[in-house]
Amino acid sequence: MTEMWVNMGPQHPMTHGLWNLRVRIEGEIIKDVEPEMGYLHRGIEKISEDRHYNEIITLMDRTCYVAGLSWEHLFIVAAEQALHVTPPERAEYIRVMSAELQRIASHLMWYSAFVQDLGLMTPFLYGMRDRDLILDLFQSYTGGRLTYEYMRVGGVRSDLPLGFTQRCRQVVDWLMDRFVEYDQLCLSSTIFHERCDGLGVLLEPEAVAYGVTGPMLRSAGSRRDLRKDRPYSVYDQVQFDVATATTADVTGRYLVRMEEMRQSVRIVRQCLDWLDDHPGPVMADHLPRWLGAPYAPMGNESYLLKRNYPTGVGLSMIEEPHGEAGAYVVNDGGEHPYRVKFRSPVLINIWAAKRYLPGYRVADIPPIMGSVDVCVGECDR
Amino acid sequence: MSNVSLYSVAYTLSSVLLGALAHLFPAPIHGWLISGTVVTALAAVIFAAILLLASMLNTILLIWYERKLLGRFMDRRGAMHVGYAGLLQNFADGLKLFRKDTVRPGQADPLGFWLSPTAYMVTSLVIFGLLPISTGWNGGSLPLTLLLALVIFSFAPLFIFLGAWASNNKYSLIGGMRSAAQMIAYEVPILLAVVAVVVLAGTFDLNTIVLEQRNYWFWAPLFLALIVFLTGMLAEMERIPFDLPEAEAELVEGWNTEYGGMLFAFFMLADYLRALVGSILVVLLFLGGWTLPSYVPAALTSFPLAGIVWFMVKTYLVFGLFVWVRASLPRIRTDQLLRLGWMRMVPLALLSVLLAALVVLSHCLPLIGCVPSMGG
Amino acid sequence: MSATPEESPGREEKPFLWVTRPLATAAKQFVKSLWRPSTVVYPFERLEDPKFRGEVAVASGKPIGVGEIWDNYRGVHALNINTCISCNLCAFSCPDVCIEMVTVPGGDPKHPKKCPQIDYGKCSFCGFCSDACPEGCLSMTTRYELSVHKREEMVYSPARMFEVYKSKLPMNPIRVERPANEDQILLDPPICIGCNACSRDCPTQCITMLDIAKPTAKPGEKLPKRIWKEPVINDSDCVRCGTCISVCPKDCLFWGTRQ
Amino acid sequence: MDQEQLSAGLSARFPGKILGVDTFPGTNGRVRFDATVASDLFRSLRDDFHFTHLTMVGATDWIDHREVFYVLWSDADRRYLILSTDLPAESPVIASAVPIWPSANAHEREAWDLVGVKFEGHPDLRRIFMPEGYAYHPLLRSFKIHEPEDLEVKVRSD
Repeated sequence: MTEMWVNMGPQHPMTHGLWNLRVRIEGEIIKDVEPEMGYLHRGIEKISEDRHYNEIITLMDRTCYVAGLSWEHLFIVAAEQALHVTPPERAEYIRVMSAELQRIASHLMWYSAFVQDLGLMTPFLYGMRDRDLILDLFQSYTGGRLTYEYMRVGGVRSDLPLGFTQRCRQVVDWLMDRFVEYDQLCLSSTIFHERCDGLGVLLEPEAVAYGVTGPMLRSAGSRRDLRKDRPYSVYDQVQFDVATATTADVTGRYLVRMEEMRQSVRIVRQCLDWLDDHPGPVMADHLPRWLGAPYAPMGNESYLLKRNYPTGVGLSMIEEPHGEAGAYVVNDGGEHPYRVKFRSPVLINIWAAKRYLPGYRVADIPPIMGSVDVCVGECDR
Repeated sequence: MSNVSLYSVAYTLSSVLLGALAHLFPAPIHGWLISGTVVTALAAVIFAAILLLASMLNTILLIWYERKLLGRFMDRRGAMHVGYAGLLQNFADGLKLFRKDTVRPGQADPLGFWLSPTAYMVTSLVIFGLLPISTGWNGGSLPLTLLLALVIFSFAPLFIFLGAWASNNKYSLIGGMRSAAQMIAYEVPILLAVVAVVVLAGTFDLNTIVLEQRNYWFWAPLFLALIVFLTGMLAEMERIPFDLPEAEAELVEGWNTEYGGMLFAFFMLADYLRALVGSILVVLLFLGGWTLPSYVPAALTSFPLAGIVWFMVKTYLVFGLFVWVRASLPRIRTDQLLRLGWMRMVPLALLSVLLAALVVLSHCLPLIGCVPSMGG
Repeated sequence: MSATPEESPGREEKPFLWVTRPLATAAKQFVKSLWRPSTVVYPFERLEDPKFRGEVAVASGKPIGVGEIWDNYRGVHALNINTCISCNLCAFSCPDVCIEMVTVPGGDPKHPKKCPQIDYGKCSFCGFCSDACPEGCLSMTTRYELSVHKREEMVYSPARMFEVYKSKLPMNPIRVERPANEDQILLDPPICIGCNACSRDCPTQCITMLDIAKPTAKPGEKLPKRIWKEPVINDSDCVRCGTCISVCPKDCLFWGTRQ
Repeated sequence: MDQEQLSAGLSARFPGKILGVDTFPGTNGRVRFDATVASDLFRSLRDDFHFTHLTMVGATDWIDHREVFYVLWSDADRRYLILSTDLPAESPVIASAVPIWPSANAHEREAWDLVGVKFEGHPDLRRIFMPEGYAYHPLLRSFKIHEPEDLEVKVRSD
């Protein structure tokens, strides 16, 4: 049979966003793929050059719309390094707790979409239903359900409300029970194994060479987790294990993500215990003028000269739900960052599709690409 | 009530209508109108109209039933706003589809493109004329009803492939080829499972098959055949976990990607018609049709139209089984599907034929014991 | 084709199509949701209504927060026109430039009263404006239904936001505290000409012009041409809006910390 | 391997081409190097210093020159390393890192697309986010947003 190119995207149920996977197939066998990105490019790096540091946080929520707090965290860590600001410890614990809750929410979103790609819609509803509880938690202290705008350079916007830790504990307890249910729907089903075992294999050396990170890399047996290897915030204060698998296939990624959710619950519980015992401020002192709560006009340029703010470069790499995200912030002493550059884990993970997709069947594309956990918002930025 | 049949109802209606009409006309036309030929012809038309109406209403009700049931499996509600508990939602959807433009892609072949939805729909509808719903409530008793129904049932891949090819779309083409491969592969185990039933019943007439189940329903001796038949029917109906031809994750909407508006509605309706036919066949072949076991109190079986009521209850329960499967299983891949069909289902079906033959020869059942009237 | 690991964790040797566990799980959920599924039927039942959240919580055993999680919700703004001091801080802090200060009745002709007008077509509901509001007159409420027929209707005038305020919806109580050692407005005395612009436009009236001694001109030196007054800023009343800095014709006011 | 060792090792291998090693919190330092030795330096860093991961490639427009930075990760040290080099603004060209780290592919396409840095030896240096034939490199400081005519897609004549 002759070969043909099939465009899977930009409007296609498999893509979960706006991107195009061009596939060369022979019969049902994939011969070559060519990802095309850029349909959702909003120029966030360019817009950031025109904004105050704290105003960029509103962009971060929109960069990755399923893991907003993780991306806020990413930018905040880099910006604080560039601006030489140290947040109070309580704020760091709140950030870590938020990032881990966000990781669970993001993985639940992934679980929903991934299993729906396999043709099973029930887990989609279960996952979204349970993710809603985490969004409720977020809403109770950030005020938003999707765009949180919660973290600030030097701390967080507000302290946790009364009774939050109690409710959060209830929610994570409830979620732990649900994780069992998810596994019953997927791992206990032979069809799931028939569909996922041995698909999209990307072994560790190749994964490293192609820059693949996150659950995809850990499913190949690597123990690389920036939370352990290069602890940022207060990750060195909490105990957790790195989830790994050895199969390097779709099932392995499923197992890694499921285990990560359980480990996240563990971290959240430790953070809650700490937060219960250590009340305190959540915002740092000694902030530059434009990082305080109200953003008043600076008046004239001479102000900056009079204050002589230090310049700096900040680099933060954090373990985002999709992989290793990075931010590189150049502060030239002005109100706005001179340059902001983000590393999107999803872009690189998709890019490696050239390596892990050929040889499988057309019907295998949804599970394989689903296991990558594509979020086009952060990929195109 | 047993002497009331669908045809007698249609005939009565026809003669009453024509009798009333005839009074308006002078003698020659009057006499011609009340003549036997005309009344019979109109009765046939009314008969067909009733069948069409009943099958369509049932199909739409089936869609509603699936939506509600699936909703509960997924911890949600399903359709609930249009009409009582959303009963009219599907009519609203149908109205919306009816108002939509049907667009044919420029490069698509017109004849195949327009023909295939219609043919798919019509072939699915024709089967209803053959299926007995209750005593007397059928289109006529042919000696080979079951075989004819199955033959018409297996026309579908032809028209699906025709439509897929004609729409000149890569997704449609892949979907159409998958559909053809899948349906042809699962014809074999289905027919073998039916052979087991026929061996036990000794006839191809659906009426007789149901009557043969008066002592025991065939699912007990033919449990293997039932499993094979259910699996095969899932594949024939293209429902999850065997809905590869329209696997929406990779093939958008499979072979009906290019169809919109009423043509899509035809495909959709025909799919559910086939689902209804499949459920009815399961009830007829394995679950005793409209009969109930003898230990059931007579009050439950003697009210008017009891046969039809029990028949529909059974049909909907069987369809609920399909919905349950849909709510809990993911879709499998083409090669796995074919492997399952050829390497698991065919041997199982052959085994069940053997079992049926053994039951007939020994006149005995594993649990129920020996029954003298067994084996047709 | 890549290597295919044969062994996969979690996989036990089971006959092909062994699917009883997922079927059982789905059936369990079916029984559970027969009485009341988790859905909150939106236009008729509302998330913020404690009654329905309670129903869902009881029926499905879910730990759903009732009511209080809506306290911090960032929805449509409520504006108390009476306490607004026209400080412009909300407009300055808006990242999307969707706030425009428009004149409302109530001010004097020389010093018109201006209140924010928000274009919800651009607003991202980040809450920076209500965080910045020093008087607490601009707050975000729990109203989230914004759909209208025309784009012009997306623009909420101060009067319309005042109606939202009067409807007594729950309002976001978060007030971001100012940093302890916040920058103050400082004066560069030699440049000041005593023009009174800062004092006139200060929304909180915290700037008073105090007379300063007119120095005696040394022989041969010409005194600068100016009014011999200097602004003195009452820090405890100052809301740090920067209006004085923007209106100062000589750029003699600036942000800084008093040593 | 700490920063001193790395610095000494690199200086010994590339005399005069390592312009300096700054400290950078949380990393093994920031190595400024001469762009002429880029390819050899990358190879040496991967093979001799075990920087197996290329995490990020980016470029900054400093108006008078353009800076290209690389972030590397070493699994052995569990540390990052930042490489940085300055390219002249009129001809920003540097050797591609794709032959050494395949993961550089998308990063370098992005840097070319947004900042206009050319990577020699890149197998497929096309635009990645902006449409093909777009006339600008949007992350240059000379590119101003809020100008509608700039937001339209302009196709070059060539």
